[in-house]
Amino acid sequence: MPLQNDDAEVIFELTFPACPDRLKLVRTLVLEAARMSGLCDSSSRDLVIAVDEACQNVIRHAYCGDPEGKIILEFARTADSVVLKLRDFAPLADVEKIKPRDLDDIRPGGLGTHFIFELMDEATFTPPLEGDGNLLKMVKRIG
Amino acid sequence: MPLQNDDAEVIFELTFPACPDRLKLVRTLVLEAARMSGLCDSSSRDLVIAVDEACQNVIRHAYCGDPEGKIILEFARTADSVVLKLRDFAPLADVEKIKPRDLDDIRPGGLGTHFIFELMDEATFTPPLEGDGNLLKMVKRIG
Amino acid sequence: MEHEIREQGDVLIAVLSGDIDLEQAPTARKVLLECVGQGKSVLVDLSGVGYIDSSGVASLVEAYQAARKTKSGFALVSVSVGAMRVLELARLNKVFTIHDTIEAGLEAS
Amino acid sequence: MEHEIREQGDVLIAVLSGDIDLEQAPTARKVLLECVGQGKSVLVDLSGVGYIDSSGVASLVEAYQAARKTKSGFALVSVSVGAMRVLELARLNKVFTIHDTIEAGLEAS
Ligand SMILES: Nc1ncnc2c1ncn2[C@@H]1O[C@H](COP(=O)(O)OP(=O)(O)O)[C@@H](O)[C@H]1O
Ligand SMILES: Nc1ncnc2c1ncn2[C@@H]1O[C@H](COP(=O)(O)OP(=O)(O)O)[C@@H](O)[C@H]1O
Repeated sequence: MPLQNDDAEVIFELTFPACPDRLKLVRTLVLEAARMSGLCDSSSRDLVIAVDEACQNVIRHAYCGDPEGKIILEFARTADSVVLKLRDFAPLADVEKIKPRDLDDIRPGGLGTHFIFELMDEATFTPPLEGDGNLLKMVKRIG
Repeated sequence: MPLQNDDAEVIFELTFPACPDRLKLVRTLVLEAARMSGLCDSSSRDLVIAVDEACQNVIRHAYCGDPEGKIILEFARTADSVVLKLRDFAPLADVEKIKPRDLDDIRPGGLGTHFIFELMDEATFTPPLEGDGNLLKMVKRIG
Repeated sequence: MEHEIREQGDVLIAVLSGDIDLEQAPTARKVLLECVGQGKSVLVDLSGVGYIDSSGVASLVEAYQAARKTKSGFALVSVSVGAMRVLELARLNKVFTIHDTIEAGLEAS
Repeated sequence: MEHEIREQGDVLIAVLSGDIDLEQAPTARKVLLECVGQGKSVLVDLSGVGYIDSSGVASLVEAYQAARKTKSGFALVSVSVGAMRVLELARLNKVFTIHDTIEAGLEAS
């Protein structure tokens, strides 16, 4: 298995369709991988929240609910962090528009990106290095 | 996401390196997917055993312990069964040699393939349709 | 997610359990809005909720706002550690009325 | 997998817990062979073993055979449901001596 870059070791790569019922699978897998990567229990659970929200946004916004959409989640570990890459093949997103609502403006929705930015040490949306679609890179430091 | 064939729906596809420490991840994911596919609890656990043994054999025999080996597990569901495909990219295996020891000849080892054949309704080793490597197709009926 | 509605005098207790995620949030939303629609005070028991995500939180917010419109009571009780983490992240722990136990919730209703 | 060795009179109790899989079987093998190597009767407590696969079973078989060679006692106790399923599949439930409880194991040792 090729190393991701630097000294990153790929733990797994999961491909799944953009269906809400797959999120439970993703959460279960990410929780286990986070623990085996050395994240403490609460950080592992926080990582799960961020990944769930990121997948949810791909399902709802990138693919607009189309369950034919394909999502790839890569989970890698470096010496001091876990690095997750979430890839979709939807039209290029307008990164400027990816932001949470004002938290004081209480209404349903608008929280997912806030959770992601709050829980991850790094979260960057970019077009993928090759091919179409979007890539969200999320980093959480260990310890 | 393309349908596998007939009416099979792909639940997930997991790619991981041939390392023993990934088996726990695989078991966790397969157990959850089995349950969501409608397998009862004991069948789900039996499926986990078969998949674990199959992965283990790829790690130990197909890749001879080389952790650079790549394994792909596809988990699909049809109306009445789950269909798992385990793919490796190792040299073509001699299918004739893939068989358990005589169960009465008590010694360490030689049980994995017995578990697989006993626990699955169907288990067939074939070269993959395209590319090199080996493909083990396992079917477990639901209900 | 599973749900169960109990009636205790003038109060409806909606016991949600399991995961309230993108798949299950529509059910949670429907259950909660139906409870609020009856005009009684509603207590939402979250003790058995292992996981709730932003879409689950959205269904709570919607029910909360519907209850405010009709000036009926709406509170969360026995919020699990996992659910509380998410409510805190959303800074909704200060917005919702939250009781530690059903008894405390009933007393305040 | 975790392990703990307890000494009770002439008997060693090896308590294994967690998953005994391809990753952990070498540790289980080492622990069990060291116990058997001391020449005492060995009881292997499998109550906390959630999962054991063929490589874990192989380490049990190896320790069992080592014990037979030196004619010392070797038995499994409190085998979890999951572990028993695998032993039955391997038809080793009739080969190993298996006791329901540690007490029964100690009595027979
Ligand atoms: N993966 C994505 N692709 C495209 N747009 C996105 C994506 N994620 C978020 N967005 C945009 O950012 C907004 C805020 O997202 P979020 O904070 O998760 O709240 P919500 O999804 O409830 O609107 C969304 O309404 C959407 O316009
Ligand atoms: N995926 C595989 N690729 C190549 N050979 C295999 C594979 N799986 C099993 N075998 C062969 O079948 C034999 C029996 O396998 P198994 O019953 O799992 O017991 P063990 O792995 O302990 O030998 C192995 O020793 C090996 O020669």
